[in-house]
Amino acid sequence: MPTEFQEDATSVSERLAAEALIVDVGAFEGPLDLLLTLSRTQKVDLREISILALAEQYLAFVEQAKQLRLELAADYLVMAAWLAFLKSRLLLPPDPTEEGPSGEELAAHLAFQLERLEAMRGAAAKLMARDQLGRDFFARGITEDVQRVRRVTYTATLLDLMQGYARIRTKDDFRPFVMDREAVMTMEQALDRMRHLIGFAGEWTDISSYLPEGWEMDPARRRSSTAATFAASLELAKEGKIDIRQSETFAPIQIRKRSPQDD
Amino acid sequence: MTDAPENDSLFEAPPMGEQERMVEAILFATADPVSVTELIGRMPHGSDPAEALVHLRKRYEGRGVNVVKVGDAWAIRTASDLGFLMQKETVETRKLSRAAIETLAIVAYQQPVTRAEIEEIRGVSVSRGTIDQLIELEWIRFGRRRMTPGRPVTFVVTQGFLDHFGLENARDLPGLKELRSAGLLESRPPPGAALEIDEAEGEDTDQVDMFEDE
Amino acid sequence: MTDAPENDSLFEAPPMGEQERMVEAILFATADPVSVTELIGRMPHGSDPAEALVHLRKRYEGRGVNVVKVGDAWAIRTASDLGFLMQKETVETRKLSRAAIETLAIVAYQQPVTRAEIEEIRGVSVSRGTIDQLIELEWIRFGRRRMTPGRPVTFVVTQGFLDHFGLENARDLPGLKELRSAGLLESRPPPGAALEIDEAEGEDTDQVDMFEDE
Repeated sequence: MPTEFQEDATSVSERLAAEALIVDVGAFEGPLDLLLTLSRTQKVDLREISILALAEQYLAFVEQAKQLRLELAADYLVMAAWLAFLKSRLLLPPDPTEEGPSGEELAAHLAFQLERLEAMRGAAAKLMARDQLGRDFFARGITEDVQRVRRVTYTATLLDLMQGYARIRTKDDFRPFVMDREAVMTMEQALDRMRHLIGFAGEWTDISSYLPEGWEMDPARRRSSTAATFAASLELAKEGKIDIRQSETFAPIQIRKRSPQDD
Repeated sequence: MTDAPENDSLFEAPPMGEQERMVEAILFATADPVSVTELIGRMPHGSDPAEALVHLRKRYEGRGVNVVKVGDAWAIRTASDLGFLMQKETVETRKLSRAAIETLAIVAYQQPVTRAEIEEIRGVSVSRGTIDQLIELEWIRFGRRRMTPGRPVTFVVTQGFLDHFGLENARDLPGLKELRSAGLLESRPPPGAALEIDEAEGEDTDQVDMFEDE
Repeated sequence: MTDAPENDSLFEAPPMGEQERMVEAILFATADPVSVTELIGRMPHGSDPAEALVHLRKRYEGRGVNVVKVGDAWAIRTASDLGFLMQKETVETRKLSRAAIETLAIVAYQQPVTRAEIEEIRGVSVSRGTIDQLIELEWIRFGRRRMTPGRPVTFVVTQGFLDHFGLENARDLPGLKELRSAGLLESRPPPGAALEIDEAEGEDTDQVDMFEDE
């Protein structure tokens, strides 16, 4: 092959052209770009291009580059390998047992890729040839900033006003709703209450009798005060102030004051 | 594009209509007002921008933008009656804070009232901001000074206040009894409210004001 | 905010001539295209800037400056035949690399397009810098993600792109129709990649929609 090449390139101009092509390898934007450039030498419509001839041109190019010891990027070599494969597919009669796309299909796709790249190049050129803002036509030179004014208005209704006044004037019997936790008894409250009462409880007494007056009837209040009282009882037992007993599960819980002699 | 100037002197100046277009484009695109001298320098040889300006100025009369003289230069500017378009106003409506409403209510019901009196009635101090806000809203204003030691200023409500709340007169504000009978006072003490509750309330009021007066 | 609509409806919208002046003033005041939505927001209640724009555009036909449509917004630009007067205003734009120009064209004609597709079309990898540069110029932006494995981001062109190249719409790109009828805007996967075909076709429909629905 190499000798053939030297013999073929008889004319100086041809050889120069070939070398120029090789030296310019850096100017190509990848193998597809190189293929597109090579295809132009066929001087035919891209749709009628001979992919086989193109593959041969490309392979010859890579061969020349190797001879001149030019470093070719890996993707150029990958393309060369692929084109060599494509070339064999195109030359050999199709093997019906073989899987995958035929050589013709692969060649058609490559032709499509080349045509599309060429079309996009053309589109890019047309786009850049358009009149451009700041070059051929211009925007306003003196611009006025739009001032953003934020205005806040406050509203209140007569009702707000009257209720506000009423709230102040009736402060003594007015309670804000958020604090309205009348059905809740805290453990601290129960503990406080029991500390006072326990002094009088020498005998076993049901803890339900420790619930504050008026809290036994309403279920919510009873639940809360029972829980608080029970928790307070445990706390007092822990402190050694009382004894607790329950005869069986769910039976009434009883407490009594712990007398000093029990120790 | 680039060779134009050299050839220009060989040709006649462009027709006045074209010159007007040129002046229009230059005034539009240039960042500063442009003098006639500069226009002459930029337009094809033989142009008469001064005359073109007369036409252009006339063309923009009564339009949304006008050709105006700025010093000895020319510019296109927004018509003065349309300046409001260069502002984008966003209006935000907020509810008046509880502290402000209560203060306003006290002024309305008890006017003329001093700041100390407002504080006494509300049971908490009234921040400067609350008073300022109400004055800015033009709902309260300064009244006569009290003839008491220190001669404190008093506050009264304004006509704007009466207009906003649809009142003829501050005396038309319903009294407590009327509020109660109208069902506007739902502040009945809860059944079984114990003594501790009063304390809790005192604290709570304080706390709420603290947040709202800020 | 709350009372405004009620009050406004009591007044009629300004006469069309006035609305035209307002649109004129607003468009003259800014270098960027203004959307009809923004015009509506800035003009008095009940105005119809879309109609005013029709009149205004006609009024500026053949003048030194023209009313142009940019996507769904409007702007005033100098007539492009007068560019030679504006050497002083010419903005020296950084020269775009061939890679950047081709990438831009691919995004414009094939949008929405993924990076992998750009690379497939150009036959080389696209450097980060190329995409960055185009994004920085505000000519391309991220579009919707592809509903394919990996959900890659897509790129589309911006209003700034349309403005820069004097396009009303991405549909007006030069030669778009020819390229489409030649089948060059189809995403055609390499033979053998049969599995991806369905998805690719779905995406292609998307692309057509994007151009035609705008």
